[in-house]
Amino acid sequence: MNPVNYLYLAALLFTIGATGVLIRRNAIVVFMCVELMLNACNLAFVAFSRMHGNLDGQIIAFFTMVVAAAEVVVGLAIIVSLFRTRHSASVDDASLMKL
Amino acid sequence: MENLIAPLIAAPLLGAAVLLVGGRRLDRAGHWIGVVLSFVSFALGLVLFADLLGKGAGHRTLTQHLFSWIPVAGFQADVTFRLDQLSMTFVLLITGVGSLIHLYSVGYMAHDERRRRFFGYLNLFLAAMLLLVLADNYLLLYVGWEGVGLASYLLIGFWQHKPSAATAAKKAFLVNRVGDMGLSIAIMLMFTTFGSFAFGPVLGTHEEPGLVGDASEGRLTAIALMLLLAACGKSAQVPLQSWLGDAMEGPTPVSALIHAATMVTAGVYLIVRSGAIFNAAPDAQLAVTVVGAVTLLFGAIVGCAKDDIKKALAGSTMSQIGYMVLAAGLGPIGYVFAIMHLVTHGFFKAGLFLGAGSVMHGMNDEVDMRRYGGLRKYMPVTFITFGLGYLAIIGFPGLSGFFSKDKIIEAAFAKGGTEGWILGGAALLGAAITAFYMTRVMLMTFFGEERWRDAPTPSPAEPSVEPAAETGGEHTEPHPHESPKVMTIPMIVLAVGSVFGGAFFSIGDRFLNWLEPVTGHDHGDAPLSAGVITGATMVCLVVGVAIAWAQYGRKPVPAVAPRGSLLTRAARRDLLQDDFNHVVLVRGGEHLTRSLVYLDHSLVDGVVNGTAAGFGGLSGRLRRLQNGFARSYAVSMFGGAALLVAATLLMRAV
Amino acid sequence: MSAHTLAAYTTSTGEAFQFWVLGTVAVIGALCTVFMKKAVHSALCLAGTMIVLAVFYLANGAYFLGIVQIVVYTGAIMMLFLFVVMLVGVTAADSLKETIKGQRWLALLCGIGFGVLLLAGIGNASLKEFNGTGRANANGNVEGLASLIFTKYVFAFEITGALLITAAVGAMVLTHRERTERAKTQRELSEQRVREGTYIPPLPAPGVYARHNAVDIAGLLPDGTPSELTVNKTLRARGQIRDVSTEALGELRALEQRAEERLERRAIEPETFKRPEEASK
Amino acid sequence: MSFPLLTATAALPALGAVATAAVPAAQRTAAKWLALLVSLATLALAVTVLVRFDPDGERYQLTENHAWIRDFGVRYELGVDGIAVALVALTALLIPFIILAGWHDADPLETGSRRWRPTQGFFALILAVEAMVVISFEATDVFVFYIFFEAMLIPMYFLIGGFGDRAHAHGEETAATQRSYAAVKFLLYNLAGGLIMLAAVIGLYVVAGSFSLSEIADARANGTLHMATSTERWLFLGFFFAFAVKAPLWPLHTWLPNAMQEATAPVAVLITAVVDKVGTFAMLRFCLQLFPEASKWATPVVLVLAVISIIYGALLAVGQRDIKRLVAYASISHFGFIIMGVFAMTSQGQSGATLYMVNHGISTAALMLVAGFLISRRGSRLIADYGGVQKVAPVLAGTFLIGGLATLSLPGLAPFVSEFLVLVGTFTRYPVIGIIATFGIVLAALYTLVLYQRTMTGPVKPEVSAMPDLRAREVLVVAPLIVLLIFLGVYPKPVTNIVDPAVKQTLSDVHKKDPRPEVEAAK
Repeated sequence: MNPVNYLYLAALLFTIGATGVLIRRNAIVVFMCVELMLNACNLAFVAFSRMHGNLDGQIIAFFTMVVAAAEVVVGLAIIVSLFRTRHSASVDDASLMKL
Repeated sequence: MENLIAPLIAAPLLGAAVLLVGGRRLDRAGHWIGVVLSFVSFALGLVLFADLLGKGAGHRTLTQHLFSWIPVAGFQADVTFRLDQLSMTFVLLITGVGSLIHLYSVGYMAHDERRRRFFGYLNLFLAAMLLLVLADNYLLLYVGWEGVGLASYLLIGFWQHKPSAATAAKKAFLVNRVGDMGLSIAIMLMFTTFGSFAFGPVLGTHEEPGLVGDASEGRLTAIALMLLLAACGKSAQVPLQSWLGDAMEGPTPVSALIHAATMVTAGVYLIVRSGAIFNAAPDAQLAVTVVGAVTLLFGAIVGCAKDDIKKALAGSTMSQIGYMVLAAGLGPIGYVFAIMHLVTHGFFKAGLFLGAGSVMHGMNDEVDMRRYGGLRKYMPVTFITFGLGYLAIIGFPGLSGFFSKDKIIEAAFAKGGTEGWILGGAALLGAAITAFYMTRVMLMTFFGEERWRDAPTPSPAEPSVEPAAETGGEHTEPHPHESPKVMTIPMIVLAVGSVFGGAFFSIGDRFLNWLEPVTGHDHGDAPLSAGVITGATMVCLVVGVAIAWAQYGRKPVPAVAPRGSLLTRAARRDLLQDDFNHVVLVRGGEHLTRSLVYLDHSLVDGVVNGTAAGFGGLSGRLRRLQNGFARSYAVSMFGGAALLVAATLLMRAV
Repeated sequence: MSAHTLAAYTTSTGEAFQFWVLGTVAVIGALCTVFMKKAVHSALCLAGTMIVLAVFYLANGAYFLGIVQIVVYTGAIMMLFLFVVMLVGVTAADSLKETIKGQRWLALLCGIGFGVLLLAGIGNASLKEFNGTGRANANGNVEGLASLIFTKYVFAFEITGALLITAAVGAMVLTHRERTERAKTQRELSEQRVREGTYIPPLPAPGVYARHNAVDIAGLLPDGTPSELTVNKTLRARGQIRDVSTEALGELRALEQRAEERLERRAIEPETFKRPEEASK
Repeated sequence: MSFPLLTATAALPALGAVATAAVPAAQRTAAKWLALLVSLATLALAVTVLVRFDPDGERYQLTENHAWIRDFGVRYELGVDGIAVALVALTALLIPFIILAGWHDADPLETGSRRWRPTQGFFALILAVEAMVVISFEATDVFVFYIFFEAMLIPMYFLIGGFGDRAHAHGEETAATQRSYAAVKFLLYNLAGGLIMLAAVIGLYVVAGSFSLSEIADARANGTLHMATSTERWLFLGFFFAFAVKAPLWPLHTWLPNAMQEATAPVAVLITAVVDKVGTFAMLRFCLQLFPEASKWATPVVLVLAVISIIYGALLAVGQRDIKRLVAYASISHFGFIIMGVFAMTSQGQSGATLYMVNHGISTAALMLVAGFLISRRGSRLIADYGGVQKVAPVLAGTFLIGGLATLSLPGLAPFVSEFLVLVGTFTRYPVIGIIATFGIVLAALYTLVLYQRTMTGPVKPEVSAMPDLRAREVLVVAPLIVLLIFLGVYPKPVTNIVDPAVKQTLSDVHKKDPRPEVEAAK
C-alpha cells in the first residue's frame, strides 16, 4: 500500500471537519469539528515526517496538539460564559454585531 | 471748432444723467433742465452748421478723436466723431425737432408724476441718436444704434403699469435686436474683410476710394444684406415692421420724436452712409428697393384700416420710410432724395403726431377716430397745423411732401428697366393710398358730425393709451378744447417747416448740392419726363382723396367699425403678420423652451442622478451579504481557501 | 513490524489491512461527529476517530505522538468536551435543520470542492521518494523528539508553556463568576418567590398519585393531569419523561361517573389553580 | 528676496478667515466688520500687485519659488501674468461686495431654526474661498494649483449646503433637503472632474518629470520634452474635463443651477463670478500652454460645445420660473462665450474671453445681488410672485434693469466690449460658429426683458405693494458695480492693456497667428 493514502485520509477528514464547522450551529460540535480538522493536519504531518525520514513533522504535530489543547480550554471557557449570559450555545445567536 | 462735437452729445447725456440719478428733488424743475439742454445742443448744432457752410464744399468734414476705445491687436475701435453734411443734416433734424418736442412734452406730460424721468429718457435718446449719426466707425454707431433702442424701450414702456405698454416695449427691443444681430454680423464681416470698420478706410471719401474696391462682390453683398437687415429692424421695414404699431403705446411725443421723425429713419441713414458698399453690391440694392416698395404698400394698406389715430399715423410712417428706403436702394440716383424726404417727413409727420396728441389731449385721451368728428371748430390751431401736415404728406403741390416724394417717384422710374416700371408703379400706387388714408384721418377727425357727444365709454376694442384712461370705468363727456401754448407753438413751427421745407430745399437744388459731396449723385435717365410723372402723381392724389371723400365725407361715419371686407379685416390686424409671428415664433419658442427645460431635467440631469441612484442600489444589495451569521462568513472564508488551493494548483500545473 | 521494514517503499500488507479497516472507521466517526443530533454522541464519535488516528500515528512510527494523542486528546480534551456538554448541552440539543438560507448547500459545495481539490493536489504531487522514520527513530523516537525539541525548537517549546499558562488563566477568568452582591438569605428568597408568584411550597416528589414511583414519571395532580414539577429539570430538558397519566385520567373519569350515578349530584368542577410552570414562564 | 506680495494676497484672507472664525459667538457684528476689513485689505494688496505689474515686462512677474516636496519635485511656485493679475484683482474686488451684500444672510433666524449656522462661519468660509481662488490664480506649479483647485470645494460645499435663503417658498425642511442635494451635487461633480485631473497631473509628472508650468512649457517650446500625440491628448482631456465641469460647459452644467438656486445670492455670486472663473482661466493657462497641439486638435469639438452652451443656456433661461435659476442658465450661456473665445485662438477672442471673465463677474454680481435683495424682501424666488415692483421700489428696479442690460451686453456697458471681441475673434476664424453664437444676443435680450417685465412692470401685486426700496447698505453694494460697468464699457483700455501681452504669449504657445484681413491677403 502506498502510504500516500494517509494523506488522502487526512484530506478527507479535514474536509469533513470543515463542512461540519459550516453546517453545525451548536458551538460545541463546531469546536469538535475544528479539533477534527487539527487532527487531520496532524495525521498529514506524521505521514510527511515518515516520508522525509525526519522527526520535524512529528514535532509540528506535537506543537499543534499543545496549541489545540490551549485553544480548546479557552474556547470552551468562552462557550460556557456565552451560554451563561445568553442561555444558548448556538453560534447563530452570537450575532450582536449585525446591523 | 470740431471740439464742439463732443459737447453736442454730452449736453443731453448730462441731462439724462442728472435727471435719472438726481432723484425726487429735481421733480419740480427737472423737465426744464431737459428742455434747456436739448436746446443747447441744437444751438451747438447751428454753430457747427454755420461753420460748415463757411467751408468749401469739399472740406465740409470735421472729425474729433476723443480716445482709443477697444484696442486689441488688429482690432482698433476708437471713439471718434465725424461731422459731414449728412450727419449735419441729421444733427439739425434731431436736435431741432427734438427740442420742439421737448417743449411740447412739458405741456403734454404736465400731469404725470414721473415727468422728470420722462425727460431724462428723452435726453438719453437725443444723446444716443446724436452718437449714432456722429460716429466715425460702425462699432461706435452700433453703440448709438442700441442706445436709441434702449431709449425707445424705456419710452414705449413709460407707463409700465400697463401690461400692454410693457409688452410693446419688450417687443420693440426684441425685434430691434434681430436687426442689431445683422449689424454686428456686418461689422464682423467688415473686420474680417477689410481689417477695419471705420468709415474713412472702408468707405473712402469722394476723392480716394476706400477698401471696398478691393473686396469680392459676394462678400460685399453679404455685408450689405446684413446692413439691410439692421435697417429693417430699426426702420420697421418688412419683415421686421411688426413692432412699430405697438410702439404707439408710448406717450404721443415719443411717437412723434422717435417713431416718426428720427429714430425710425436711422435705417435710411445707415444705408445712405454705407452707400459705397451698396453701390458695389447691386443685388443687395435690388433687395433694398424691394423691401422699400413692399413696406411702402404694406404700411399704406395698414394705415387705411386702423381706427386708432396713432396707429393709422404709424402705418403711414412705415410707408413713408418705405419711400425713403426705396430711394436709398436706387443708389446715387436716390440717396439725396431719400434724405430729403426723410427731413421733410420729419417735419410733417412730427407735426401730425403732435396734432394727434393735441386732439387726444382735448378728447380725454380718446384715440378711436370713430369717436371724433367735427373737431375743427373746437381746436382751430390743431386743425390748421394738422391740415397743413396732411397736405404736406399727401404731396399737395407746393408743400414739402410734394417735392420730396415726387423726386423719389421720378428716381424710381429712372432706375430703368422693368424693375424701374414696377418700383415706380408701386410708388405711384403708394401715393394714391397715402392720399386716401390721410384724407380719411382728416375727415374722421375734424369733419362730419360730432360722434363723441353720445360716446358712452371708451370702446374696449381699442383700449385708450393715455394714463388718464387708467381712471377706470367712469367716463366723463369729453369737452374738446385747444391745447396750451407750450404745445401749440411747436406744432406751428413744425407746420411752417412742413409747408416751406420742400420748396426751400428743392429750389436751386440747395439740398442736392449740400449733400452731393458725401453721397454722390447722378441723374438716371427716366423713361418718362418729369412732367408726366408729376401729372401721374397728381392724378393718383386726386383719385385717393376722392375715394376717401366718397366714403367718409359724404356718408356719415359709423361709430362702430363695420365688419369690412377680408382685406380690411386683415389690414386691421397688420395683415396677419403679427398672428404669424405669434403662432410661429412665440408659440414655437415656448414649446421649444418648455421641452428643453424638460430635457435638461430628465435627460442631462437624469443621467447624473441615475448614476447616483445606481450606486446606491448596488451598495444596498452588497450590504445584504453581511448577514451577521458567523457561519456564512466562514463559508466565504472556506470558499476563498478553496479558490486559493485551486489557484496554487493551477500555477503548479502551468 | 520493525523500523527496517518501514524503510521500504511499500508497506506491509498488515498495515494496509489495518489502514483500510481503521480508515473506514475514522471516516465514519468523522461523519457521525458532524451529523449526530446530540452533542454527546458527536463527542463520542470524535473520540473514536481520534483513537484511530492514534493508532495510525503508531503505525507511522510516531510512538510518542500516538500515546500523547490517546492520553491528551481522547483522555483530556475530549473529556473536557464532555464536561462542557454536561454543563451546556442538555438544553442545547439542536436540530440539524438549517436556518440560514442556502448555507448548507454552499457548505457542502465548498467542502466537496475543497476535498476534491486537495485529493487532486495530493494525487499529482510527486511523492515518489519515501524513506521511513527508521533512521530518525534509530535511538528511540522519544529521544529523537526530545533532542529536537530541546535544541532546535526550544524557544517554541518555552513559548508553548507560556501559552498554556495563559490559556489556563484565561479560562479561569472567563468562567469564574465574581459574586458582586452578597448572597440572598432564605427569607429574601422566599419573599422573592411570593412576589414573583412562582410555586411557593417545596416541589412534590415524583410518582405521587402515580402507578410507579420512578424518577422519570411525573406525579399526577388531583385532576389527574401530570405535574411536570415533580420530574427532574434535566430529564425534562432532555424530554425523557414517561407519561402514564392518560390511562390514570381515564380511570379517574370512570370513577367519578360511578360516584355521580350513586349520589345523583353534579360533578365537582376541578378547580384549576395557576400552573406553576406557566407562572414561571 | 523681496516681500512675497503674491503669497500675502492669498495669506491675508486665509488668516482673516481663521481670525473671523475665532471671534466668539456673541460678537456677530465684530466678525462681520473683521471680515469686511480683511477683504478690503486684500483688495488693497491686489491693487498693489496690479500697480507693480508691468504689462510689457516678463511673462510671469512677482514670482516666488521655494522647494516644497523635494521627492516629487513639487515647488511652491507663484507668479502672475496679465490674465492672472486681472482675475486676482476681480476676485479681491468682488469679495467686499459679497460680504457686504451677505451682511444679514447668516444672522440666526428669530424662529430659532437650528439649521442656521453661526455668522462667523459664513464670513470665514467666504474669506477662505477668496484665499484659495487667489492662490490658484497665482500658482505656476501644476501641483500647487491642483491642491487649491480642489480644496476650494470644501468651503464652497459648506457655503451652499449651510446657508440658504432666509424665507423659502415651501418650508424650512424641504429647503434644507434641497440645499443639501445641491451642495452634494456640486461637490460630487467637481470632485469627479478633480479626480480625472489628478490622474492627468500624475501622468504629466510621469511624462515631464516636473510640475513647474514654466519648465514644462519651455521644454515643450525648445523641443527637449516631446510628448507622444496620444499621450498629450489624453492628458489634455484629463485637465480639460475638470475645467469644463468647473466652468461649466454643456453638458456638464447641471450642478450650477441647483447650486445657485439654493445658495444665498452672495454665495451664488461667489460661485459664478469668482470660483467658476478658475475653470476658464485654467483652460487658458494650463490646457493651452501645456498641450498646445492637443488643444488645437480638440478645438472644433470644444467650440461646438461652447456654442451649444450659449444657445442652450439662453433658451433654458427663457424657460425658467425661478429668478436665480434664470441667472444661472444665463451664466452658462456666458461661460459658453468665454470658452468659445479661449478656443477661438485669436487675440481678439482670447483678450475678449479674459475681459469677459472680468465683466461677467461684475455684471452677474450686480444682477444677482439685486435679485437677492428683491428675493429677501418678498421671500420668494418665483418670478410669478412679483409684478409692478418698479412702482413701489424704483431704485431697486432701476439697478435691476441696468444689471439686466449688462447681462444682455448692451453697448456702452462693459460686457458688450468683451462679448463683441469674442464674437469677432471667433468669426474671423470660424464664421459659421460666430454667426450661430450671435443668436445668443437676441435670446439674451429675450430672457432679460421677460424677467424684467414680469417682475418689475405691470400692475402692482398686493404682496409687493409694501416693498421697501433699496437701503443705504444695498445701494452701497450696487452703485460701485454699476459705475464700474459703465466705466469699463466706455474705457476698457486699462484692462486690455494688461491682458494683451499675456494673450500674445499664449497665442505664440499654440503657434497660432491672427488671420489677416482678406483684402490684405488678396494683395
